[in-house]
Amino acid sequence: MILEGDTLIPADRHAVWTALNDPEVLRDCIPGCQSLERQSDTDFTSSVRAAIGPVSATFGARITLSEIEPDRGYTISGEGKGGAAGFARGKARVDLADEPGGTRLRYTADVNVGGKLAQVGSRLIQGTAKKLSEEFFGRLGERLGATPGAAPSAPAAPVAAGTAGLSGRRLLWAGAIVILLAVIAWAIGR
Amino acid sequence: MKAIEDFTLVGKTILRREDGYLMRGKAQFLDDLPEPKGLIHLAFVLSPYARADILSIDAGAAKALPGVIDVLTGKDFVDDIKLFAPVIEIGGYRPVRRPVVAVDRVNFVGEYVAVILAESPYVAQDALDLVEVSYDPLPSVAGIDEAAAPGAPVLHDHLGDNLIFKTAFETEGFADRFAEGDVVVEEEFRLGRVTGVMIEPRGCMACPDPIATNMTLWTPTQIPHIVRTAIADHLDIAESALRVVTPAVGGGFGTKAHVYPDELIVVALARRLGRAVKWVQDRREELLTNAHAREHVLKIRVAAKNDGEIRAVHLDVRTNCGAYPNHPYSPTLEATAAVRMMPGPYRIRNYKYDVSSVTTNTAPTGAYRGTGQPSAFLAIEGMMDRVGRRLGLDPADVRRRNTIRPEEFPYVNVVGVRYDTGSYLPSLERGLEMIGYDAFRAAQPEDRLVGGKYRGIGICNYTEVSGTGAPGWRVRGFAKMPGFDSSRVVVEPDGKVTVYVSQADAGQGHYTTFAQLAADRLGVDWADVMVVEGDTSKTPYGTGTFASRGSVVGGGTVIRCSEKVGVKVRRIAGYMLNADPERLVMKEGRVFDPASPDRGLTLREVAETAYSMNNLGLPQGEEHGLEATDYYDPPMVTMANGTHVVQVAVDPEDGKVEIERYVVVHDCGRVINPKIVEGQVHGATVQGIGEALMEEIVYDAEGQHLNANLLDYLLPTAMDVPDLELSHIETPSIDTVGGIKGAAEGGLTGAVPALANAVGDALAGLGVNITRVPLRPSYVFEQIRRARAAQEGRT
Amino acid sequence: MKPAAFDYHRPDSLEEACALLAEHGAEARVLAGGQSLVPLMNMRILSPAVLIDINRCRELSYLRREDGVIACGALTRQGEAETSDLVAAHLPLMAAAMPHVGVRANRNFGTVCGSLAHADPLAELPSVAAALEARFVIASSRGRREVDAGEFFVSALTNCIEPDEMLAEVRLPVAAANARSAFLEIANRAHGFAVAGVAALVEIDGEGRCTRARLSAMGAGDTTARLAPVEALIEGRRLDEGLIREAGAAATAAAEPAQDVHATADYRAHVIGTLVSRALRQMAGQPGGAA
Amino acid sequence: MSTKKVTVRLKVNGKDYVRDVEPRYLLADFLRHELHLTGTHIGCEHGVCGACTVLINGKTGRSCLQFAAALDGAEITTVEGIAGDRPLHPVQEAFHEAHALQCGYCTPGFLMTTIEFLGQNPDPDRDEIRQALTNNMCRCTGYLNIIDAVEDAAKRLREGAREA
Repeated sequence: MILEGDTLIPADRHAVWTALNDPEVLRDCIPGCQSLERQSDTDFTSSVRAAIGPVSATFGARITLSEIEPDRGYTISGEGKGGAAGFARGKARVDLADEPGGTRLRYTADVNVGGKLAQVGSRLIQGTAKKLSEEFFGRLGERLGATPGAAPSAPAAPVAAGTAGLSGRRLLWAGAIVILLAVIAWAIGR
Repeated sequence: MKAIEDFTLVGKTILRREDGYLMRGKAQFLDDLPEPKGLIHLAFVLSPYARADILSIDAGAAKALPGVIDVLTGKDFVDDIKLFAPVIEIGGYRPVRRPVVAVDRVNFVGEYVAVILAESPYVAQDALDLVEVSYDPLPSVAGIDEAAAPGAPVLHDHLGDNLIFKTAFETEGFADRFAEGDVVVEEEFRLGRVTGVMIEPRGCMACPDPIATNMTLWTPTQIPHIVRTAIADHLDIAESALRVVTPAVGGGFGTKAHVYPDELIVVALARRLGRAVKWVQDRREELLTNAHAREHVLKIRVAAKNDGEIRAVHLDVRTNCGAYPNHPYSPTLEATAAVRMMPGPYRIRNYKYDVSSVTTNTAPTGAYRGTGQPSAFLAIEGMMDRVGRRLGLDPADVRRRNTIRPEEFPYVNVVGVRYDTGSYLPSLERGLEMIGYDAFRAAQPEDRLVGGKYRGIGICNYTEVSGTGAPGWRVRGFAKMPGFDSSRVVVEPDGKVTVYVSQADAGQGHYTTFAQLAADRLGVDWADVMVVEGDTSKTPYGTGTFASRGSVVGGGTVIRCSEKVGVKVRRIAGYMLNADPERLVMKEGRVFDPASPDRGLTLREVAETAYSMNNLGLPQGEEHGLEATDYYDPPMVTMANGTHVVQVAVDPEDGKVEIERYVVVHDCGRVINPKIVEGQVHGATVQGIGEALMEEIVYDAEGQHLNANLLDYLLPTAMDVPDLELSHIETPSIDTVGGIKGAAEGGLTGAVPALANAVGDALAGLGVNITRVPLRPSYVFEQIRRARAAQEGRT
Repeated sequence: MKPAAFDYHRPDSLEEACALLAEHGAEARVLAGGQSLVPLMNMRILSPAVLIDINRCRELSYLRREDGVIACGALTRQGEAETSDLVAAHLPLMAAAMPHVGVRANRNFGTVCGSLAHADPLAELPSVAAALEARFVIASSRGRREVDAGEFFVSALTNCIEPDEMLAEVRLPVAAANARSAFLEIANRAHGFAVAGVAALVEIDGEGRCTRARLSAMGAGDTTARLAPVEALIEGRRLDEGLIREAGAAATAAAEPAQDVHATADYRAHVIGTLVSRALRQMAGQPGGAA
Repeated sequence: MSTKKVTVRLKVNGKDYVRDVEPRYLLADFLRHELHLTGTHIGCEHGVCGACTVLINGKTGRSCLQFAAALDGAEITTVEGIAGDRPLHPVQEAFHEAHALQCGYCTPGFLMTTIEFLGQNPDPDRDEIRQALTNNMCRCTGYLNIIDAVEDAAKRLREGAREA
């Protein structure tokens, strides 16, 4: 499934970029994140406690950054395996652009949920990404809004925006990173 | 074939003897069988990936679980199960063989990756969660177009691409004949992927049996003899040492007419471990791994004269094989059925077809009720409407113009199939009359909008292939498909009758209808005839129950065999009565000369003589016993026919299709038991309604199966079914024994095109072109919206 | 397809149930009717370590009228609500929705509160509760709290109940004398597994004006929520055909549905508009108020 | 999580049974494998198809969605209890005469649904019957003969009630 969307973050581009590469910021913003550690310049491991629908569990995931263009964007890939429940993996391109009031974050994610989850869990998967991404961008916005040097007086709430989707119509708007984490969480948390 | 004129019980509704034990809960389906001591329960680890390399399998934790006996992987079966493949000998087919449990590589979601052996089903499921398989996912391909595209991931390296089957046919001078058309109409049709969804999923149980045979396999299959041969071939077991038994079978629909890897696995394990081994499929596995069907793309070009005459047809059929060829049919089954059936009831003399099948990272496809025929008729019946619309002719008239008339029978069609008899035109006319076609058309406004809904009528005039004999299978390359079926009819010492048939009932009522046939021929009470089938150790060899062959071939052999025994009965009775055997008749359990009906014998008295239970002795040269065996190889095929005419209303506000009237005219030749035929028509038609309106297995582009459950794969409920207006025409075959034609699939074959055409007719005023099934509201609505937008754009 | 093992507890009272929840928290699930929970357990989408079976907590099985609301306990079966005179008389919207909830065998055991707690945005009862402005009484050993639907339904299959809490009661305001209601849904077959639906309630004054409108749509988004723009549009106005169409368009515009194997997002949005228009038309034609 | 067994007492078809089973043991499995009442069939194990439908304290329920342990003390009627070894029940007779079953796998569930339904609605019309039959799925019959059978069974039961 291809997910696309964008959001306005009330902070300047460099601040957003720094945040997106700061394990501590990410850990604070990812709902339920218990640890997020940088293994190398481009590799992270993460442990997240997530409640997705009726499912709640702690899961581990591997996240890799590539095609890095400082202050402009990167490609983030994640993979989580849930044994008998299936798997989730995905890849998202995140791009940053200046805009009055802050920085526009655009993402295109290709998320692949497989195995039992895809076969019997379609109802459960729906909406999860949106919920978690709202939380993620809400927190990111709050945090950056409070950071010195960030664009002042912009609303801290996440900004809905996405227009394109599978059907070409407001399918989902969600943050690529969190979508990846959400589906990975889903795969593990049974 | 000499027609039988003196049927007495044939044609009468006899209520089924099976019902009592089924309704009391006494029937034994696979999972109802008493469990042998030491039974091992299996569960399969299924691949979550459409295509991946298996890097490692760690079963340590699973094996440590109390109650787990072992965990085996593909490599553990390499030595005792040969690579699994059907035997197909037809030009253009390229063989692919597969391990029964994946070795190193998986090719579809649901493929078996490891096998859990446990003391209970619950523990087996617990162990599934503990097996850690490490995969390296590979690029995959799910759709026909994608698999055929250059650069697509190739499933089977030795093929070089994904094309597993391709063949073509063309009549002489086709291009010239095609050019004679005044108009050329083209269309591309698509059918969604569906499957049988028997309410009883599959399963199997192998029991080592050192005394009788070496091994008994209980499996709810439609083809016990073919299963036995396949297992013997792949496991190096003597066929004499393997007994395949079908317990009560909870629906088959063709889905259970395959040989599946698990059937080989349970036998191999039971042999290796010396313990009984059982596996019961759950609904998710049923939807993931049983043979799927359809997912066809049909491109059709028709050249027609201005008066509606179809001058020539070019049909290109592409099908999705799935990851591996199914056993025993391979992907050629639906593909060749579609192209061979397309001419249907029509006088099509100039024909060209191309047919192909590609491998994809999806479950193997195979047989399902209607096999190829709903596709063929969706195409040709869809073209009848389109030719009509193009030429300004009534679609019914286009059909009339091209339908084979009663005086043209017997008729050999363009691909060499003989239509011995049929009611193609009368059936069409009756269907149209029953629904009030002319009045409907006269009242139908040009925009077809009545009371806020678009209303239309759809027609499908179809032929139904049935009772395929050995030549019919051979011509399509099925080298190991016997084609014949067989029976043994025994008059027991007490004069009661046992009939052993090579078939396997899955709810069709054989225990009643075959008794009815034997009783009819032997002149006994049908209740005195017992029927035994679905057991390779009890019945002679045969093909099984699928492709509308039960009544034609099974029924035919029971008639023939009963008559053979009857000859011996009369011979012995003639000797006992000192009468000419030729003059004797068998009636009401007695054998007598009609000239002196009082002077006769009971069948029991004759049987006692045959079994040496009196002092009368036998005539010179006569053997003891009173039985016969018969192997009946029917004609290449026998064509039944029928017509569905459906009136629908389409709501433009929500895209829902409502069936307002549903007329079925059905001709399956000689009817054995009308109520049972009616049941077949109902059941098949409703499966057709499902296929046309709601059922579809959905894979995403990566080959993930998105609806392996019954909330997301929708079956019709009682509320989706209109009352059918059903009429029978009885045009007996002159080629088959008893004049019987098959009855099981026409309902489905008729329903899918009729419904698509009805929706197409209803929306024709809008310019909507309906070219695919299923017609879910979401899809129909979208077509209406686009057409309305286009109309507004024009005005 | 068999459930994983769990520790089983069968409290006799709400207090005991809450004590068990306090002890086991997120490891535990509450079993009432089991019609949503057990399928997930059989498929092992969900494998709770502890199951707290409240079927013996008889005190939780009730439907009673209390100051303008019908109070429905955690153990009240859907089938009981379906045949309840209280529901028929005072909650016509819920009565209209009940036959659409699963099938008879599901309703015989499935509870009203269980379906609400399952929080499926494609299910009937959450939308009914949202349209009725129900209050959700959530109990734990720490005490009781009451929330509205907006707070209760968090997202798809997610409610606001904390791990040590359970939904003890739902309080459904009785319909006013001049209230009219309609429940409509659409599925890919005649019955079962809706693609979209609408629960609607309006009050109409002597002038034929809609004085209060409460609508909630199934399948309109990833959570159960009211169609606020539609309500705002029609309140204070007469329900004529022009307004009814406008309301349908507003519902379509407000919906943010998802695509799945059953329907496109576009279709869902449009059919929600269609259903809103049909519901309003149906209510405009109902007896009870001045038309 | 434990696999510790608990004691379950159930009255099934009028007979008392006591068994020790794991709490996770489904009623369907309990009936089929502990009591060997295999007339109750398993079709989907997620509550949709209705093959496993039994009467639990007089009401139809999915035995695949019930834990036997949780039903301790309940009264269950399975298909084996409808007529026992006596002649067929009027509902069964009606099914037989209408040819309302083919493979018969789903039939026990349909019989349970029909018995409950006609108990609540002794004189239903065809639309009401269709609605009631959504409780179960059949893949063989196309439902039409089942609808006929329920209509006929209603008549038989009404006539039986008049005679009694």
